Amino acid sequence: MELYYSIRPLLAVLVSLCAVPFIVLSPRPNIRETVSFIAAGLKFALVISMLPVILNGHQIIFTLMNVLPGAPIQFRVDALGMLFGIVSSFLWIVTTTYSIGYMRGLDEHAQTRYFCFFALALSATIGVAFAGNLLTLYLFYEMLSLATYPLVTHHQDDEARISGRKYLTYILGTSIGFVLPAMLYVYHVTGTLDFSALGVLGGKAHPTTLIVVLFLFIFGFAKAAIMPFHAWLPAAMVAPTPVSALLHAVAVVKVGVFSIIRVLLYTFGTKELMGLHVGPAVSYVASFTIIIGSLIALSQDNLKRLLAYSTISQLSYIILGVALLSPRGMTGGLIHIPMHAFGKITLFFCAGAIFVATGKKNLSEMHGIGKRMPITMIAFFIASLSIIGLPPCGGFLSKWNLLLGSLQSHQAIALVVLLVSSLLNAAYFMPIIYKAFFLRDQGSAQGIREAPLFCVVPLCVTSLLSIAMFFYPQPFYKLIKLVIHQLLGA
Amino acid sequence: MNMEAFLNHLVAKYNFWLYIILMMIGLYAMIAKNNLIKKLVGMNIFQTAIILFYVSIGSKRGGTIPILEHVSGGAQHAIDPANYVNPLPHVLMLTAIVVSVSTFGVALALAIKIYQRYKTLEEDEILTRIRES
Amino acid sequence: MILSGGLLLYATKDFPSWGDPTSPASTHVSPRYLKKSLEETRVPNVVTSILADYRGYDTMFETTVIFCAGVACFMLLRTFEKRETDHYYRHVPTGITIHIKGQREIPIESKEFEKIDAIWTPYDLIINTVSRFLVPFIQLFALYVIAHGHHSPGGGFQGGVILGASMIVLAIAFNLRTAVRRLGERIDSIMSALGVFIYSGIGALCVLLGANFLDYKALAQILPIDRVAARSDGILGVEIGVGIAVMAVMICVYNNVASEGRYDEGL
Amino acid sequence: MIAHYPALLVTIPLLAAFVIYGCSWLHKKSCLPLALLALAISCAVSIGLLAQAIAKGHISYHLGGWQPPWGIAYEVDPLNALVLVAVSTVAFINLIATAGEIEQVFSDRKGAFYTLYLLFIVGLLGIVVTGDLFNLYVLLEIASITGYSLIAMGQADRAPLSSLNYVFMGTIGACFYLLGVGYIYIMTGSLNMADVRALLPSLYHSSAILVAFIFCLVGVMIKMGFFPLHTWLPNAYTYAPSPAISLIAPLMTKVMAYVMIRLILSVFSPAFTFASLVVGHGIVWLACLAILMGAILALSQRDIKKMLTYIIVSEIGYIVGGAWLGNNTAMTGAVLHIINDTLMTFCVFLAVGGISRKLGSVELNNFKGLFKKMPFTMGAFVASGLSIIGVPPTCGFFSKWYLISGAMEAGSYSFVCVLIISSLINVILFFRIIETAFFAHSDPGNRHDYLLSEIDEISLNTLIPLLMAAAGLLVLGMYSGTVVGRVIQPALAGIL
Repeated sequence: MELYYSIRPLLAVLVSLCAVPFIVLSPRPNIRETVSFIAAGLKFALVISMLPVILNGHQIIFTLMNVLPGAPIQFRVDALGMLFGIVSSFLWIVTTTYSIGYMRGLDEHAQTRYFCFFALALSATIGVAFAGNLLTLYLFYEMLSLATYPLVTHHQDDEARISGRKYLTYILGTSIGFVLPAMLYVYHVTGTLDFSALGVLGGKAHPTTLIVVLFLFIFGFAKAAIMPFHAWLPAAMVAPTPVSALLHAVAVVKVGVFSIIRVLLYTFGTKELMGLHVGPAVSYVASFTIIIGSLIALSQDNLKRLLAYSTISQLSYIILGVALLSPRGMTGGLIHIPMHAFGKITLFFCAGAIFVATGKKNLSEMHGIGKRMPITMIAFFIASLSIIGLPPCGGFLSKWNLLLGSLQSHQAIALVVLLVSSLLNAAYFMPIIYKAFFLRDQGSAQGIREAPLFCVVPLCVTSLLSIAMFFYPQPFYKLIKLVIHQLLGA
Repeated sequence: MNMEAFLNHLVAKYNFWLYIILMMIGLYAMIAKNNLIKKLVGMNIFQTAIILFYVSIGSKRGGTIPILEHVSGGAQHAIDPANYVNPLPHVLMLTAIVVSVSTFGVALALAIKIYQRYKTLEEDEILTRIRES
Repeated sequence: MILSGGLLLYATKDFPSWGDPTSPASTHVSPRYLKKSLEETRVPNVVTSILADYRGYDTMFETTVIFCAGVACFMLLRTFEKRETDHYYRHVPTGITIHIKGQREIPIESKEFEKIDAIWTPYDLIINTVSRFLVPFIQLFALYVIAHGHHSPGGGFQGGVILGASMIVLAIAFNLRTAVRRLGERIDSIMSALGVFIYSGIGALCVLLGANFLDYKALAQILPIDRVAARSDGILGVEIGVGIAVMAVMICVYNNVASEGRYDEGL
Repeated sequence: MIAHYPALLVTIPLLAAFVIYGCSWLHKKSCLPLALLALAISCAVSIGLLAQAIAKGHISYHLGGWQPPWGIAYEVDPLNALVLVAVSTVAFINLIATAGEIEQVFSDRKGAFYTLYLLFIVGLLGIVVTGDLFNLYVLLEIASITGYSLIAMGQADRAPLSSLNYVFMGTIGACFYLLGVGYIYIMTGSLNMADVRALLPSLYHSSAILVAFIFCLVGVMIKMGFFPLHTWLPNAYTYAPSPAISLIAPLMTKVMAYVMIRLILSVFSPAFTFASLVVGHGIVWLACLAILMGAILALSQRDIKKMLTYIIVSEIGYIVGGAWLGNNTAMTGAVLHIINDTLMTFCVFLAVGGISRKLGSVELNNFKGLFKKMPFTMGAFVASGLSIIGVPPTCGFFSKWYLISGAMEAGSYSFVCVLIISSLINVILFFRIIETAFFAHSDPGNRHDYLLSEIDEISLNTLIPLLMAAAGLLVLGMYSGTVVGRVIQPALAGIL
């Protein structure tokens, strides 16, 4: 496993940063969209160009600046980072097209600012994906939370102000309040913040303090929306749909989960975790979030808030999978990242398309919408299958591995939780499908047609992809095998 | 016995007691007094007390002023430092006096500016006028 | 406040007793000044030699402090807008003051009438003549004090203050307008800047001539004297600079403070 | 000429000040260029001095050609060379930024303003470089007198009174310091710092040295605005004119903090200050109190400038706390924080000055819609806000990092949690402003929202220095590794 020194990870991060000035200066909206489109394409190409090197087991390192002794600003691309990088950069292309349609459709104001902060958020996400040590990860994590604030509060009305305030207090408050001291403690004890496969904290501190630091990290990365610190996610639904689609289905929340995984596996290290037998405790927290998230989702009337709560519960699947510390469980957890990303983003796209076409937000008004917007609703149906975890869609694979993993690590409770939550998922998705297709709409205007082309095309692409991933998950599997091989040696 | 030791200790350093008392008066005036000009005077007493302290450091019993008689022909006989007063504190105090004068000047200018604006120098009246405006 | 007082008393416990020659203060550094100053600077008054040479840097900043005070008073108080008030005239021989309301000037240009600023400017023949007679002598004495800083107690500061005082005597005896007519505000400010400039200029000159800042022995290269004499002349030059600066600043501060920056009626 | 850098550094602005005052009477227009030239030269000299200090480690320059204990000597080591560079660059940039405003507001007394400006810088540069205790007092007085008069030129109704209070507190502080120096002189007989340090070890037992140390410290802390003695700072800094404030706020308190550290390190050796003094822990507790109270009081302010002054009080708490923790990392954190804090405060005050010039008063609620009207100024304001909070790419984060890890090393966990709490309060403070500025009344009419007619930014020659300062925050953050590694560590290695 040699180390390659190349500047590509830095370029991948910077490409969207350089796009920002062009977006601002572009005189006409079309040029602005094409610039961000090119930036998305370029970024995806850069990420893919690094894939072959990673696939045959090597890592790419690039040190930008040694800022603190033992903690330089360093990029290290390994299998886990690559997995997350591919997912988010691909979805950025899809979301850019979608947001062109959405913004044009609703004639939103301050679109230039929207696209700039969108590009900024993406460069931060890729930065977190390729972060080489905890300091760089924290740096881009903060950058992401600040870049997404103007996006969340895009409508600049009072409702946006309140949710923006809640968003900031949760995200910035926990990141400064919990992660900073925990990170400093790690630095104080070990003298370095690097991620290493065997874990840095090899028995250097008293077990109880280690557990405290662990939970500081878990609750510190509030972007993963674990139960006590999840309230910002539903509140952030006030943002325009492409924002909530990309950020809250893919980028922001995944960053939270990704950083927790990074810390759990690469700072604490699997042997350390087993030693502390803290695995069960983390899985209890995760399963608690899963159950409560799904239950609340049941009672939601607003479509986007329903999807938000379902995201909260789905995310904890990933953490549960990793916390099981068994090879199968980890594969299930890690594969769930792409699966859930594609599934959830399609659902959000559908919600956006419905809003653009009919202006409806609440489920109670969506009777018989399937007849008027067939394509959107079919995509919605496929994506919900994938989230529930039924065979034709990708979601099944992750559920399958998760179940096997919980058996492997003899966690009966995890097994029960997974089954119950799948039932709950079905319980809150199926009524929507039923209302859309089989009920007659109560006399609202007949002439509603499909959403604009720019919205529907990405819709179909992502839903078809989630089906394709069921049949051809090899690239992701290979990456995950590499990760597991490194960590558990199994 | 230590009473007597304390006494001659007290007597030997009486000049230090003096300057401390002066300083306390100055400090009290600066903090407690209401009228701005009285505060300024207190400040000046405070500074002169320190000048007294410095000058008393350099004094020697029986020493004359540190001006060496200009012996013609320049045959310098050894100048015994004992019978001359230590000049260094005096130099320092020249500077300290100049500093206290200039601070006093600037403070007076400020006081006039305040008077021009509020027509009074009593601090509590000024504060009430500020609150009204 | 009592706390700091108590602290001070506590500290005096182990001071050397007053005036004993063996106290560290007078055994460590100052004997060298006493011994060496004569043959190094040929200035009998050791205080002046330390003031201008050994610790000349301190004194330069001291003069800058005075200069700052002058500039500060000028900046804080000086107001240039003219207040349109009525006019006052005094008939010189009889001493009667005439108060003319409104803006009209007095048409006749005669020697007897003298323009004054305020109704209450005092007028007393005896004081005027005595002060007019006395001022030159004060100034002469002041110059003596500056020049003889080497031999007798005195020097730049004291001489400068006396010079300043002589001008202020004029302002008090007559009124500010006559004092300002003798030494205008513009010249006075420039002189204050000039005085301090002379001081630091000499220091900078030593740097140009290669020695450290304010090291007067470098002046020997341009003046036809040996190094030690150069030091004493350096000190003299510096004293003159200080004198000018202090005089100018005293006058400027007085003018500004007395007339609250309007430079019109005197005390 | 290189050998004379220490002297040139101070004398060039000094000479320029006198020339400017002279020519302000003869030829008014030439004042500004002269001032700019003088500051540019002193800036270049200080950078040259820093390079020399890093190369040679320690430079000593004898004024007047006399050996130190008798004459006055300048001691330049990498530490104070760094502070020098910070002071002179901030002064230079500040003059460029606020030249327009000075010309307009003080048109008739412009020459005097520039002279006081330059003399203030001379005082500060001298304080940082001098190796003589009494010379430090004289320079301190120059800096404070010019400070008093610069502050007093602000709003007519409140500035003189607050400046007078500043005079009283400042004089008490300076006289306490003078008293401390007197006590040292009476016991050791010499005024030169290095000489005193050599003589002191034999006298540690005596109570006079203890009292001297306490008085020097109390005096410096009054001038620094450390918490219990900070009452003069908020009023003085709020009502001062904005060109003066963006000069005084970042520099005065930070240079005094450096003087405190210098007293601890090079006059009273660390062994004396930390070992024999139990007061160290007390001061760390006081620092925690300072940080907390500064942050809480800042919360309760409506006027942005007053809020920023309270933030300065809490920043000073950081530095004092860091310095008094006693170990190497905390001291590096304290010194790094002095540099970072100077830049941060400068950028914030410059931005607020620009805004207050454009909007008149700086109340919180008339910040509405400022992001649309003044995007670049608000951008710089946000950048400096983030740096004060301590967000990674900016320099504030790294100095806080050193401070907290130093606190952990010293085991004083109260300081750690106080630092965390105060950064959280800073978050609330700054986002309260950003939120009001962001949520303008959104007028849906415009398509392309950056219509040029809508932006009325501050004038260009104020904007560019502001953006340079904001960029400087990021660059200093990135390069803080090299700054610490090359400059602070070697200087501190020998001592702590």
